[in-house]
Amino acid sequence: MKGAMTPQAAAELIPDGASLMIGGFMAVGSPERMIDALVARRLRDLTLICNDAAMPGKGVGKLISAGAVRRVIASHIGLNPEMQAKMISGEIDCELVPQGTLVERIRAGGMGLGGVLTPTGLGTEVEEGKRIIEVEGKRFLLETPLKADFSLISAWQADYVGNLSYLLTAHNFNPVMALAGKTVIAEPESIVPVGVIPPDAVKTPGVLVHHLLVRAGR
Amino acid sequence: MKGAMTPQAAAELIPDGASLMIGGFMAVGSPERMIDALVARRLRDLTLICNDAAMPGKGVGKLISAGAVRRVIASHIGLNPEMQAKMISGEIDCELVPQGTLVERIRAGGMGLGGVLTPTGLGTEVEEGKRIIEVEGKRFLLETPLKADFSLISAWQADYVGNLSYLLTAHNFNPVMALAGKTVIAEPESIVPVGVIPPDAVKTPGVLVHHLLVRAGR
Amino acid sequence: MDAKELIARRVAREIRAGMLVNLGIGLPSLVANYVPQSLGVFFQAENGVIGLGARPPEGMENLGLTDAGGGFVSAVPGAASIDSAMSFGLIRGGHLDMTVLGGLQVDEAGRLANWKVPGKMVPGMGGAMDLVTGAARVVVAMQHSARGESKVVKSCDLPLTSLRRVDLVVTELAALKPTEEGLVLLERAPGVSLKEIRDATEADLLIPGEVPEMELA
Amino acid sequence: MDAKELIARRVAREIRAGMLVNLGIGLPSLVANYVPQSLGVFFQAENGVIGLGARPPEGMENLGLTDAGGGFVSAVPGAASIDSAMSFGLIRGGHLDMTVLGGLQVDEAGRLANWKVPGKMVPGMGGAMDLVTGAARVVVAMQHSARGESKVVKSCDLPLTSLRRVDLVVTELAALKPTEEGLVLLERAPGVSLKEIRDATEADLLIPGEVPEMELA
Repeated sequence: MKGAMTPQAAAELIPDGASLMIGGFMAVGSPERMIDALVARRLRDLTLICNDAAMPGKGVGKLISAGAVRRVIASHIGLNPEMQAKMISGEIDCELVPQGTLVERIRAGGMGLGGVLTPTGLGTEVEEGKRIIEVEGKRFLLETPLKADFSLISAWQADYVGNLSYLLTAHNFNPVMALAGKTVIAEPESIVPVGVIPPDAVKTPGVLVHHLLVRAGR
Repeated sequence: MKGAMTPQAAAELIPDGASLMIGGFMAVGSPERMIDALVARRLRDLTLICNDAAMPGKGVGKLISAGAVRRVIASHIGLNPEMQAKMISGEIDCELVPQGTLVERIRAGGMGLGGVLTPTGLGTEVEEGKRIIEVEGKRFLLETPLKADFSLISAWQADYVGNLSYLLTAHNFNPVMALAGKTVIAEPESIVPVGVIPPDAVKTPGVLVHHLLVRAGR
Repeated sequence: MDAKELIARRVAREIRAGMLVNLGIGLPSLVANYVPQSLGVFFQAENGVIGLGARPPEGMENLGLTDAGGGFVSAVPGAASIDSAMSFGLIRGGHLDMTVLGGLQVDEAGRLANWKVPGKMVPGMGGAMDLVTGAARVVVAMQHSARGESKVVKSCDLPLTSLRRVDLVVTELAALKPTEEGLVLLERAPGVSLKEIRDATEADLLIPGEVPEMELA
Repeated sequence: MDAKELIARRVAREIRAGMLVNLGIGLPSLVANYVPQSLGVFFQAENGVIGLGARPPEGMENLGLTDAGGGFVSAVPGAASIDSAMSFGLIRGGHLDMTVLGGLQVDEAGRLANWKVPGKMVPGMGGAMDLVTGAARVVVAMQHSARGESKVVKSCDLPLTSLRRVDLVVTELAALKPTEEGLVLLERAPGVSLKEIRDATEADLLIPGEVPEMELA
């Protein structure tokens, strides 16, 4: 059984320089209240692992605009001109990773696998500096696992065990990131009594979730 | 939109010597009517990829008793004395694979990954003949992907698009096997009109399912 | 008819009944407008839905149901939610029947470049590298030239998206089929001459005896 | 009290509030009987449920809700269904706080053998290799001897389950803690002497000055 905490209290757990996985795809399914609390805390030198850089004023874009970020590992940053500018000026280091590779690297980190063998990126710039492993006559890139100090995820329903369900395209990276953070903080739309979410509707078992945020307006 | 077919008609699709992934864990979540139709068809020289050998008279145990099987790739065969005897007599070749490795090998086959890097089995008999890959200072076994000619899976609800949901511990290997069969045949408990299963309750998207079996008693 | 509509209507003819199809954002997303509902095609958006439907009426949008460009969509009957791992598992595993993507360049080897212009624009590859590597069929939908320069080139000088040879390239001038021998000129756009296509193309084209006009959906 | 009950009651004391615990079939599954519900422990069965509950009353069993031995169970409030990929992802990824397994042999290096007796019994490793490799804490619950032979040996001659040193071994005679230096005799079972333990053990034991009696749940 887990109590729920405010975004402010959760943000206090996170120090400068932390690595954060943050769920969301173009800010859909991002933990916005958690992100606002991080911005208010004026953190610095964060590493973000996220699908994309969202847009200024939305999702992880708010942390980028606030100057809180030193490094980004993402698949796409094209809709955030501030991110582009900070990458070109050298304020933010950016590692671009194919989206399917990114999600598997996170899953591998969370599930104790040693890496990912993927054909994606072979013969492109993505291959540079990486090992190629041949299996049964086919070549694959060896991509390394990713973990983070914190995973900040957004969910639809939670119960006080920490079980989570997700809504439609707001799933995206959230269920996989819930596996790969040393501390996992979930921001649900609603929190229901234990036993209300049917076992078959749970997509992230509560054992993975360390903290729940209180609902909005509470 | 997919029509549903009888187990007998589905069994006709499967030739002697085919490789079959069959869902289930100790026969819980196994497609029993499909298996009965295969037994009735007197198939020979099948390769089975399945978690376990079930028991005589249940799940894949029925195919083993019927002499239909030449090769088994599984994690556990301890509750089926007939399987043990046939392995010792040489009638059936058996490759034993740690359960977590087995499910990841199937997932890798279904998801276009080149293999699995796992610490499980290092320094044991499972390591024999396999490559060891070092990643960031840790050693992992390289386990190869698995695919099959057919995946025969059991589900709870289906719709006529082929979307599937599963019940409790009858999930087990079924959702992963649905990714890795060249032809996927699903045996659902019930078939509902399209639109009845909420998108968030679908665990196997219909695009993966080639054939549905009619409900029992139809 | 403008160039984009023409391209979308030609690409739509590639889509067969029951396919699972991913349409990239921008020009490729227009293709859906010309695919009859009766085909029972499911559109996938790689951010996590199979069974993408039209934008809902004003005020009925949901923040949790968008396409890969972040635009509001609906879900058709029989739709399924998937997370990013399943989404790219389907793509990489060959379960996606077709992807339609935009392009910056395609070359004589049929290779696509569409994710980076060094020093100018680095949006990132998003899902494009997985889509081009994994989809059963890859169709590039793009304008033939940009700023007076042909986008159909001898050899891509922009960073590649994949080594994989794409299956079809559709522009407002032509449909091109990359083969082991080179780029075959498959069809002309309505009213466009062979000379116009050759003049607008940097790559060498293989031109069969007869080059029919495109049919459009 | 018989040997199995004693072992189960000692192992139960290892379990802390809020843990996720996997109990193997057979002897280990008895441990659940001695863990107070107030601890809020979730039991996982690797076939696919977190929040395993007691066997339902006769006639109220469901064929789709069983433990890893195929026995009927119920689901406690807050239970979650998981497929085999998630189940072993949790195990391999270190999210499982403790696993309790039976054993055929444990040796001085703390290595477990529990899946094969060559030429006699080849049940297969099932989930055991992943559990021993991945769980945060591995407890072996087994009888001290079988057919007059010690199961606590100098070096396993049966095939290993993992190279990983297990964290605790509980038998009806003793609790042993494998360390880098060797097997430490942590506790004696009630009324059992050091000599009895030594006589029943093939392995060399490290014996501290004081070896207290076990406390049981």
